[in-house]
Amino acid sequence: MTYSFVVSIARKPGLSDPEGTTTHKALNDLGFAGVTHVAFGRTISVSLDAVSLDAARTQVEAMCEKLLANPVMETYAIEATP
Amino acid sequence: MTYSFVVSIARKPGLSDPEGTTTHKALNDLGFAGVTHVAFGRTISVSLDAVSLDAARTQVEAMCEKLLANPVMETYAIEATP
Amino acid sequence: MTTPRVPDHIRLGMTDDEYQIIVEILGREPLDAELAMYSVMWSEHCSYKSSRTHLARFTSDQPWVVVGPGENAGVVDLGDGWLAALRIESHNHPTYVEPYQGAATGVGGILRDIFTMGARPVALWDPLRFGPLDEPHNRYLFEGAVSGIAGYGNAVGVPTLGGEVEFADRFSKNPLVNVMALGILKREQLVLSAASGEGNLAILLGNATGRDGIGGASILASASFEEGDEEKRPSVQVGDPFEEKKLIEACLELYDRGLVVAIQDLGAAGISCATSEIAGNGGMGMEVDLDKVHLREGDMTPGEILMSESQERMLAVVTPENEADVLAVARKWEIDASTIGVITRGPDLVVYSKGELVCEVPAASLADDAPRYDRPSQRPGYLDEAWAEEPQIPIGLDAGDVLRTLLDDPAIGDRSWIFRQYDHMLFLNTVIAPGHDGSLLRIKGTKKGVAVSTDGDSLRIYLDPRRGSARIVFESALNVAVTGAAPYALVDNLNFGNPEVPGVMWQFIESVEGLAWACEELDVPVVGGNVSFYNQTDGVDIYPSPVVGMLGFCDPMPEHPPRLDRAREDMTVWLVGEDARHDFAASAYDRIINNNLGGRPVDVDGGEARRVIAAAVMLAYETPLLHDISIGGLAVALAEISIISGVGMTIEGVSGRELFDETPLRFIAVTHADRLDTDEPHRRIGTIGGNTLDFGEAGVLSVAEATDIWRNALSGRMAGRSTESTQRSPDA
Amino acid sequence: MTIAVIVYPGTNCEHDIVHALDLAGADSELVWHRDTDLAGADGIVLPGGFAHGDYLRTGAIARFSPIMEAIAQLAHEGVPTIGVCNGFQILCEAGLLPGAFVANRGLKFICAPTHVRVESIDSVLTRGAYIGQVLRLPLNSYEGNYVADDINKIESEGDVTLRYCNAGGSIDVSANPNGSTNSIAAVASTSRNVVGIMPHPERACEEILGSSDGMVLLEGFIASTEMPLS
Ligand SMILES: Nc1ncnc2c1ncn2[C@@H]1O[C@H](COP(=O)(O)OP(=O)(O)O)[C@@H](O)[C@H]1O
Ligand SMILES: [Mg+2]
Repeated sequence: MTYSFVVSIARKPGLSDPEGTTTHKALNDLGFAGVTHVAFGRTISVSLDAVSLDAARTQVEAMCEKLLANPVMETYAIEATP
Repeated sequence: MTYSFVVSIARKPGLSDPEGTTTHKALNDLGFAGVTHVAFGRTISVSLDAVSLDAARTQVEAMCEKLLANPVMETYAIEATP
Repeated sequence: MTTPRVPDHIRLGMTDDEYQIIVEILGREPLDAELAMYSVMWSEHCSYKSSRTHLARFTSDQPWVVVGPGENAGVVDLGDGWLAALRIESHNHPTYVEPYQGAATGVGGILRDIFTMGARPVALWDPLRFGPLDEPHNRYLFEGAVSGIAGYGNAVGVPTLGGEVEFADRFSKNPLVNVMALGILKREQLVLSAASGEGNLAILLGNATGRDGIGGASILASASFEEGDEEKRPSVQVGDPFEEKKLIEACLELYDRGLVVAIQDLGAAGISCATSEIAGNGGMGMEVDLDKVHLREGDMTPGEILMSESQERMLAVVTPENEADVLAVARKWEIDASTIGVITRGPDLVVYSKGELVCEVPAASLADDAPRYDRPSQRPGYLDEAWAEEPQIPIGLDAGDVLRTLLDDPAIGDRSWIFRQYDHMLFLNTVIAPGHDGSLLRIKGTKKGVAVSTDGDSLRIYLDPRRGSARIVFESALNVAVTGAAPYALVDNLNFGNPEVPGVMWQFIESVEGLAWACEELDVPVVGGNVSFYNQTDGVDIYPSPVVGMLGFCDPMPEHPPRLDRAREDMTVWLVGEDARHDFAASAYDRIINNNLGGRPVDVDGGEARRVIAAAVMLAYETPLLHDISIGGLAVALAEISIISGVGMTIEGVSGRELFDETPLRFIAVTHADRLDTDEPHRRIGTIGGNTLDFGEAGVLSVAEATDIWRNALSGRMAGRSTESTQRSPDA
Repeated sequence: MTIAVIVYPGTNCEHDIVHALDLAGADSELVWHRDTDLAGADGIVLPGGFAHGDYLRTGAIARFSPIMEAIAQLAHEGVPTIGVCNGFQILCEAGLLPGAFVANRGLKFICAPTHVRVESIDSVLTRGAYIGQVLRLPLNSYEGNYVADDINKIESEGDVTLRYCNAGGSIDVSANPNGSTNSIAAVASTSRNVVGIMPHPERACEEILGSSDGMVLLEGFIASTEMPLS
């Protein structure tokens, strides 16, 4: 069976987020005055063959730990998609 | 009131995704043999002050059209977050 | 009522006559895939059908030319077995659609032209034309294009050593992105794109083939192919510099080990173009099996596979004995490779898909039998009116004030906002970096140096295509000469409007005439070029914008080539060249201060050009600082010296008018000595020192203020005010 | 004595490093990332470039190259190991150095000369320099903005080796080209034999290229391969 997931990766709070900061400023410049916070993140959609949803999720967790996220500066969340 | 949204931005189908392809290969090299597809996307979390949820959403839509997404290459979806 | 179906060839932009030629060649009606192939190969872009007749005007028979126009890149001899390969290309339309990817894929394409010849690409240049930066959308396009060039060039590992830029209204909806590349190789590494050897194999290297590309698209979506495919076909191509980097290294290893017979990059019309050209060039044929092509998406039609313009692909012809080694090299560099065809005695290109014949055409006919047009031309009406608008230049102008305004022009002020984003140091060859007149590279292991300058002058050329075009050749020659390099070879990129407009065709022909004449005067061969027509939006043609890339060569290279940061207290400032001749047509003064575009640029003398350029080359070996005078005239050139060296100067006996005059073929020398060793006319105009640009009666400006204005002209306009988009495509 | 210069797909400064090491009198050898053996290497350089296109995260994929195990082992044994630019990013991803990198403040690639001040001289890279020495070195990166979740520890243990400064040696925001935390330009491991540096010393190895300040660092590194840190 093929299972699909979306991994959402966010910058740890407190670490600098130049994309977020710059976009925040650009939005203000464009006249969106009420914006109070902007943060950038990434998503990685992964589909994989596995024997069960649980087995698939375990694998995706391993991918995140090993490769997809950097624990020094990022947190991640995994969500199964239909 | 402050409202928060997550804008999810995906590359239009058919476009090549070198990051996805390269990461796919890397996952295979790492022993995740069952991976069948990897695709990259971005998220932008935006918080803003507005008079109502609807007004806030309308603004975020305008931000996407004007700045956040690249209509030539990307599609976006807006989701309110608590 | 039913609307009559528009014939396929018309939808593909072909005329009935052109269709008839195809029928004659084949002796039958073309199959869909065949028609799509002819339509792209015979398009203006690929076949040069409107320009070919005129391009014959260029000469390239100098003995140091190894490969002239026609191949993927021109090649010249630098002595002792060293060769240089150079080429220029445009990526104008894709940049308007998506600036980052459009510009990025332009870089990728030009690099493939260089390493196709066996050369390692060592440097890039990027002539640009955009609309005025006070428009947010123009800033968005400009910012995107520059970061696309940076994103691709830096990551692929080829330094970008300069370029040039102009901003004008007519480029708002039709920006120009030209890219020039230089490669260096040893003679034994030279490879050409002519297949030989019946039974040899064609191997496709690099990226998987996807639905990228526009050419032939409409017919591929027609009934005989799958309905609805258009939806899936992206309008943008995404560059992958990483794939290209691996492809470069893999190809260079193939050449080093002598494993390829011929090689060709995949550009417009993808596999169909590359297979037909490589076979046709060698007078051979080829049999191709599309089932062997490695695909990005499984469900592609044969036509889509044939016509796909997926980036970062090469087609190599190899002997069967070497096939295994070639595939092993590909594996080592982690690129995909598949053997898709075999060379036949010809003359046909025969293509199968799932056992079915989809194409059988004489290989050479796609390239060689393209129609040629001698389109009507007529001197456009605007000229008389424009020439009558003589620039008005007051005698008593205040040079300080004028300079304040000119230095704030984004095409005159500091361009480092652009080139700081480009790796311009990789390979440790950059002796003169961007920010000077020409960039100078050393060739390691020799005493040789090569310099390049790219130049254009759209508005002056609009006022006089012939004189204006000749002048950009001389300007680029002088730009390389002040680094010590003598003009050696030239490539040109002819960006024009719609050639079916007689006025545009006239501009084109005049321009070619001017370029060709100037090159002959300097004995510089034109070793390659590119034509970009149909730069027209809403019925408005762009300003005629030929751009040249001049390669200069020196052996030995000066030990201390002149630099703009070498002015020191008490040095003497010289003006070299003939006296100013009141040249203000399309000058910065007239355009920016008077807000006028009129008058006629002065003519230039070939003999004078030769002498001045030779004098600059001579002086470059013994002078700390040389700087050619171009946009903004003497005043801007002097200000640049003061700003970059961080020291003022006192200038005497130069009138305000003369300070802003743009009479060509003049340059500044700054020396320790009180004499200048040259036979060219020269006069002492001042002394370095203090902290002002002191023009005597003509005016004064502090170096600090000049510096501030100059540094912010471009960066200030781009900083924080470019609010349309900040998204970044994958890069660096 | 040989210095191993590691080449990943996408690396592009390997020949420049070899050239500079050669000028400084050291032998070096290119080692492909699929190799697994570094026997006999007296020093290791991870050069700049765009390993694996810098896709996913800069250095993230390179960290899993087959050669990395050998690098980690030698690094633990004390073999002098430096990463320049992308090499620094890889060493961080591999956990051989603390911290990580994000995009430059300003979201622009920067290729320009910068000044750095020497903060410590107990590392294999800075042993030939003096504290407070100002060097002019070219920077060339998009993700040169150093971050760490344990920045205080890095500071208190004296791991910071170089900081961006102005030409006179003072450190302030305007002299920080990319927003790097505490203006950090180079960091050393606790054992001081592994050092990452964001600017390119090899691009400042000859006067004709504008500066030879990088030689102080490369010569110190070469000396370390001959004579261990005391
Ligand atoms: N688009 C660009 N990309 C890179 N460098 C540029 C660009 N435009 C200008 N430059 C650099 O800025 C400097 C000044 O350019 P320019 O005024 O056009 O020179 P010149 O007048 O001597 O031909 C040159 O070194 C040039 O290479
Ligand atoms: Mg010049």
